Amino acid sequence: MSFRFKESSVLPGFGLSLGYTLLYLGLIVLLPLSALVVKSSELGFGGFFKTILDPRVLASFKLTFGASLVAAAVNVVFGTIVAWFLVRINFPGKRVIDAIVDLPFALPTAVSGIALAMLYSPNGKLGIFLQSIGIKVAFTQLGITVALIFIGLPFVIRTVQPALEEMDRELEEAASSLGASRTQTLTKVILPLLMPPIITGFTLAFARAVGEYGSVIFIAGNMPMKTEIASLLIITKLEQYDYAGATAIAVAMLLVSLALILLINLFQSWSGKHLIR
Amino acid sequence: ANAAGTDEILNVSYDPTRELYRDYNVLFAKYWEKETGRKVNIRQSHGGSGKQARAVIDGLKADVVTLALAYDIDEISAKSKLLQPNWQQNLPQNSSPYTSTIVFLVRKGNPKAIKDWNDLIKPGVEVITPNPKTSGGARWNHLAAWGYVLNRELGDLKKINDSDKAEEVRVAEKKAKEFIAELYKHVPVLDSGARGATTTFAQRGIGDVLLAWENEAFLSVNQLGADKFDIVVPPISILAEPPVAIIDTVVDKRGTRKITEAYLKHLYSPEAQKLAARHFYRPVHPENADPADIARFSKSKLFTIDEVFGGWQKAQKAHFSDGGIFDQIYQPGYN
Amino acid sequence: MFINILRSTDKRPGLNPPLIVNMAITVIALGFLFMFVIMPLIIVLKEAFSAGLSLWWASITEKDALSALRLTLLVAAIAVPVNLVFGLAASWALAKFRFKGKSLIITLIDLPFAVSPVVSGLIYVLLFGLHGWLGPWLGEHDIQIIFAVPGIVLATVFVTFPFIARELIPLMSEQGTDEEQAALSLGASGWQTFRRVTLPNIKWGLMYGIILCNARAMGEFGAVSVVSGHIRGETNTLPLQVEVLYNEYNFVAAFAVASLLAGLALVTLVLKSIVEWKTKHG
Amino acid sequence: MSIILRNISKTFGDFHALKNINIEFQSGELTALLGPSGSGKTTLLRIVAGLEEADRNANADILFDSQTVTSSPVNRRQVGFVFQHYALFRHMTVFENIAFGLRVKPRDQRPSKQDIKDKVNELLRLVQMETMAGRYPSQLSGGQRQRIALARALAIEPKVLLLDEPFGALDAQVRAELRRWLRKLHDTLHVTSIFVTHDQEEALEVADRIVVMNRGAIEQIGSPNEVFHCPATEFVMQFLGDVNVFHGRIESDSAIFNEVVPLTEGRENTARLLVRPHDLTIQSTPGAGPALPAKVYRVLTAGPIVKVELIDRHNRLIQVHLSHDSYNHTMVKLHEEVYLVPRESRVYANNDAWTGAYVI
Amino acid sequence: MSIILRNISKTFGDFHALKNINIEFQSGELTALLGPSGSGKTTLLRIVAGLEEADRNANADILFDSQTVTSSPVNRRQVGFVFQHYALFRHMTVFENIAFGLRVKPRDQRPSKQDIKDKVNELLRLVQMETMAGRYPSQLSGGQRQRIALARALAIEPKVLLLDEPFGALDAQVRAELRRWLRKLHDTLHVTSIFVTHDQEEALEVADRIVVMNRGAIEQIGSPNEVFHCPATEFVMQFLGDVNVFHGRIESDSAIFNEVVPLTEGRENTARLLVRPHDLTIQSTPGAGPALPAKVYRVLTAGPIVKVELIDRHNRLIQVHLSHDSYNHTMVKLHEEVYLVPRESRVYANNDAWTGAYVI
Ligand SMILES: Nc1ncnc2c1ncn2[C@@H]1O[C@H](COP(=O)(O)OP(=O)(O)OP(=O)(O)O)[C@@H](O)[C@H]1O
Ligand SMILES: Nc1ncnc2c1ncn2[C@@H]1O[C@H](COP(=O)(O)OP(=O)(O)OP(=O)(O)O)[C@@H](O)[C@H]1O
Ligand SMILES: [Mg+2]
Ligand SMILES: [Mg+2]
Repeated sequence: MSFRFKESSVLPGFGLSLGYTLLYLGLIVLLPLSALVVKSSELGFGGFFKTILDPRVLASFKLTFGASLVAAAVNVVFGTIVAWFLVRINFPGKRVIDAIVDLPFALPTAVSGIALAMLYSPNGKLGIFLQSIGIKVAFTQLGITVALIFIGLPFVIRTVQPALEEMDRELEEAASSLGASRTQTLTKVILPLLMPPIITGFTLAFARAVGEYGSVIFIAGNMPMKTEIASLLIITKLEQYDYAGATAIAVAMLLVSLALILLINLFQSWSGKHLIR
Repeated sequence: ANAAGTDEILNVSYDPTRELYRDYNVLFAKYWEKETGRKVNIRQSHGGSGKQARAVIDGLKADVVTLALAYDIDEISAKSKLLQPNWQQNLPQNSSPYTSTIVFLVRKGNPKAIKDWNDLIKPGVEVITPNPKTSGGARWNHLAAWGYVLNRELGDLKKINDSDKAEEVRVAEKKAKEFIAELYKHVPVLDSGARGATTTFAQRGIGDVLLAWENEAFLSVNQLGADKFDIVVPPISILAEPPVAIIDTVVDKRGTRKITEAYLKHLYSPEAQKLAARHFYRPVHPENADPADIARFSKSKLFTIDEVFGGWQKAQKAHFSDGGIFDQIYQPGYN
Repeated sequence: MFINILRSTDKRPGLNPPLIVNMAITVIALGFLFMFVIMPLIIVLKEAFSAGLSLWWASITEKDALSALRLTLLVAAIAVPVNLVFGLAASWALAKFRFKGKSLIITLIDLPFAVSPVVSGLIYVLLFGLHGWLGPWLGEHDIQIIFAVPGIVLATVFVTFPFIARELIPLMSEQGTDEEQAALSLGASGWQTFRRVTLPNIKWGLMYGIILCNARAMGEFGAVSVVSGHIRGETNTLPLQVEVLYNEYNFVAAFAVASLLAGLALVTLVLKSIVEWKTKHG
Repeated sequence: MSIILRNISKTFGDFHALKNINIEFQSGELTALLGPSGSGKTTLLRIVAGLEEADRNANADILFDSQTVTSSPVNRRQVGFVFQHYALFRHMTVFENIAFGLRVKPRDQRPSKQDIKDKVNELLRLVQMETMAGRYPSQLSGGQRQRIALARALAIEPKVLLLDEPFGALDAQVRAELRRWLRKLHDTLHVTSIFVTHDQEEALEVADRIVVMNRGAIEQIGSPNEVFHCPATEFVMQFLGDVNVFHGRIESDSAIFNEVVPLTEGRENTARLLVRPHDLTIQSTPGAGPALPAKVYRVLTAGPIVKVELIDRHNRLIQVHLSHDSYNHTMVKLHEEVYLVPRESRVYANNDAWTGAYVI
Repeated sequence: MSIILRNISKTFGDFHALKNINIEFQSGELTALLGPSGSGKTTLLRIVAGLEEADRNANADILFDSQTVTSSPVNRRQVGFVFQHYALFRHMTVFENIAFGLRVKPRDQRPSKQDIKDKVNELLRLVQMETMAGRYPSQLSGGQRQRIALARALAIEPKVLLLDEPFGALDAQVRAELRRWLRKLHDTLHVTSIFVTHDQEEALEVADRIVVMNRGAIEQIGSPNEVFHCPATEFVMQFLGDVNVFHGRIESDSAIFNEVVPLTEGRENTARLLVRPHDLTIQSTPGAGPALPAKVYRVLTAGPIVKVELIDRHNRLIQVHLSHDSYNHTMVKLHEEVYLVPRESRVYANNDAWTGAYVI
């Protein structure tokens, strides 16, 4: 078969929409980001790697990506449950709860950070309780994860929710009539069909968490090697007027994120190929 | 300057000066109108000192900057040539019309009996100070502690610049580094900014002592409850000099040199000095301030950056730049 | 109505989990939201009103707060439509067609999220700043981009860039192209097909996308902070105003302004109700 | 397994989709649900399967082997269901779709991997789709999807088989084959099957019993012969096969059909004469009994029977079906004037069958 | 509008769904596409509509009224398309679905609101769904959805009407009515219509011409009479209507059918005797010509014709269709031994029609 860039389709507007997408993407995202890369290249190859391979930077990468993955995973599990609750269960006042879900985006990150720190610090409402069962949240890596869960929370819910709303219930009926238990219907039919939005939600929550700064620093404790996130190191460099160093860390983060997200997206498009009718 | 008889200038300042400059701007506007018959509209910008300096470097068109550290203004000069390197000589008192110092904020009644710097590293004492790499205030804290040790070890800070006493100074500095390292071991949380540290200390109830600017300590006690905290002034501390400067290229381009010069100069006037004292800054001419305000500042020995560190540039490089003292004590394996 | 509490919204038998499972789901969902959303909200509101209603009112009607509100609304009013147009175009191209390199484009769309907000601001400084690529030229022509409204808008557009597109892409690809083909065969133009067939089918996703984009546009702090210049009454958005107040030890006012932003969540409620009502009544 | 429905009703909003249905399906019987589009066949089938809940009603009940199942969920009822719109799992291949029911069986009843494979392949062979095991539903034609839906339901060897238009998208060949197979499956496994069809020929040929539905109610239940030869109502007569309908009126004691009666007149004192196309003979002379003069309008000779369309004096279209044999005998010519003699016919007056005299 | 397809092929991956199709549809003609499931009917129709792109090929071309339309998009081709799976707009009511095509017309051609309303209501009446204008597709039964899909395509009064199994889910009554209406529409508006059906009876009855497809290729194009009475290939013969197939072998110059030949043997030297069920007569004595002894196994008298199933000596099932009349004449009894005499039959040997002698 010969190489074809695009499979044929009768729908119009491919050129226009893709062209616009690429143009806008180029102007708003790629051009500015290239400035970042160019700036970091001031360091030279050696300087770049010296900066990003510094033990503290590496520790902060480990923490940032690790906590982001955990937070995104937690959001996948609970976000899906919340979406299910919002779509499938009758509950008085559900609309208000539905509206509150967007709060983590509406609040300025610093306010969220302060509010979370208030809540989870040893003398905070939940902190006291958690402390009593031996869990220390504020100023630990757990605290960072909590903040990252908070800021990524709407993603999974808001991607799964419309998909669940539009889901064809006849498929569930079919599974059930074939003898599948509810659990089997859930795991073998519903979840696979919800996978694309779930993966999207995960990707977005993860990406957002990687970059997050404002809400984390209030609850992180910011101890070097322990609870210092990568974004904080960028700020640190900036405070020293070290733009090149700051952009070097930013570029390294970006490349890792890019690779991870690309991997996820490739997996998704590979596994979802046949879903497009 | 525009035709309608209104001058317009932008004052880029740091965070806790809002109240001070709000009042001062009114004061100056009256003064200016009386002098020249022209109205003035002073636009204010507040933010972290370093961040504000960066904004000016990157093109924020400030007529004057009134920042927390001379280092930040030095950087503006160095990085973007918007003003002369010797800007600090343009105005009296190192271009600092008011000063402050670093004090201890402790819980009411001072339960851990913290009186001096040495008490900070007593077992069981937790100290709250922000990260000096992201917070200007924290750098003052750090340098104050350093100066305290040198003073204790050397007895006389003058020895630092005496080349004969180099060995003695080296030993003292080693002690200082040990002290600083020990001090940071007592820090459970490194907030990114002064305000965050205050919150951690006051609201979260973490730590026994907060290192803070004097004016901010007063502010927090005022805002967060005089019944909860006490201010302890250590016998020796650092003299913090928040400097002010004109951004030459901007004012020349906009034709606001005259008014900005007047704006900064008037900070040294008796009425402005009085105002500074009211807002918890130590005026450089205390004689002009309200004695009741002056009485709030307890006397203690204050050393300057120049005396101990040979200026901000050197201090910054030795302590806070990558691989500096602060980084060293947090290197894995350092103890 | 109350008989239905905790029952499944769809009444078909057999498929729905028993009441006890619904109960568990409800408890988990509410517990999760309680810990991560409701409690922080309560904290914000408690602090905001801790000094009484009148002080709250005074805080949000203060001159600088009002101008910050105005700027915030302006920025959102530009950033959201701009990203909306992009989101629709991108999701059409990426969800309804199959071509090579699609995953890469989607990844690039995701990218702005992974960029630390400070860096998101920084890149515009690197472009338009005094020492940036375009800085000298802009300076000569006296065009101010950063430390002025255009810079704030740009930074906001950047950080809210992926929302609408990413909300729509999975939903649109899920729905296939059958109905679009039907519309085309009935003589509808591409635009008519899109507006009358595709859009109504994705309305919920679109709405969530807009809401999220709007919330973030109004709530964005880090990136905007870098390019704003923090000039009082001019280039401070609401989140910056919150920071300013907070750093001035004006805790109550800070939270009062924050509560205003939190109140934006109510917009969701209103918008959703409107869409629902419209669906029902024509 | 025998199935009994008692007093089953179903309303959607204020639309009555089913009205008090009472019916019994014998164990091992193959029943056809026949009725016009929208008459409630799918709804009824879904209620039997437990996919839809009947209106709550003290007397309503569904019994499987005399056990009430009203509250037992679908996946416990052991019914195989073929959906009218297939409801294939989009994310699974053809193979996985068919294997699904086997793979979700409780571990102790689950066949081995190899057994599942063999079973699925056997079913694929049955529906003539051996080569397509790896395809996804989106890559199949309409009829192929339907066959997979059928195979999927059969895989679990259910006690009760409910099929909603299982052959609707298939051509006569495959259809006949599957029909035969269904019949055989039936006769060997003795499952109870109910299948919906809109094709009365199929119902007449395959089913043991036929349930004719109309507007949510049952019109007649009976063997194919019963419903075809002794339709209980006018509706059943009209629905099962082509019918010529002549509208007439009752006058004194006779039903009169020799003039045109406007259809709008309401049912009072009106009568309908119903004659099946194959029950009319074409003669060149009127003969002794009642005969209808008509003119040949169109003749269709393609197909196993010859279809003759005629027009009577009142411009009414009349259909006559002849075997090729008789057609060759009678030598009908286009536009010729002929006489139609009904061999068998039914007259309905008002709402009942009419047993009195009638005049054509 | 006349439609010409030249050298049209279509592959999905490495599956050849259409193989070099050449065909011409006359203006105003009603053509039926007939073929087994998966033979490429939908694909062909979609290519005509412009919903699918044929494989790129220098010689491939599609002409509408001699104008090539290969590159003109669907919405310019003025075709009405009824989708096999309906593709109704989920978020629109029945009314809005039907009105859609009118509402998206360019402003200067768009009918007034009232006209649209009248038109939609007229179509709703046609498909007998007047009362359901406000419903959403999800609230309709299968057949109702299909009718809406039909009405929607008709609303725009297209020049070309492409119908993919437009009556598949409808009962004989509605079907016959819509069929008649389609015929009439045709004869008055002279649109060019192509409709896919799996029901050969429908094709034979309605179409002007029939295109028989198999495995992506065209087997025969011709009038209903041609394809039924003179099938070009064995496939066409088998596909159009029921057929009894006897497998035999060629020996010297005769085709021999009096023993059972295993089907697996390959096509060499084998022969098939094809007899339509209505072309067999049942006699109690063998008579002069070739006759097949068989035993009556099952008799189905329900329906317009009597279907008799018999078993021959080799245990092969044979179908015979009789009119009720002839059935009553011959008096077939269950399990009786009778003789079957083919009135007409065809023999195929290897891959061609066989004109030589044969022995039953
Ligand atoms: N996307 C696809 N990928 C692979 N094969 C396909 C695809 N679409 C269709 N086919 C195959 O092409 C062949 C022709 O399909 P088409 O839908 O035209 O059949 P059809 O004649 O309409 O059958 P039916 O009567 O069952 O609807 C089928 O064998 C089908 O499996
Ligand atoms: N969700 C619903 N809301 C309102 N009416 C409905 C709903 N579902 C079905 N109906 C109506 O109930 C009636 C019976 O529907 P059902 O699907 O049982 O018909 P059917 O006999 O299967 O018809 P077909 O042969 O066309 O599939 C129809 O008139 C349909 O419009
Ligand atoms: Mg149905
Ligand atoms: Mg098809």
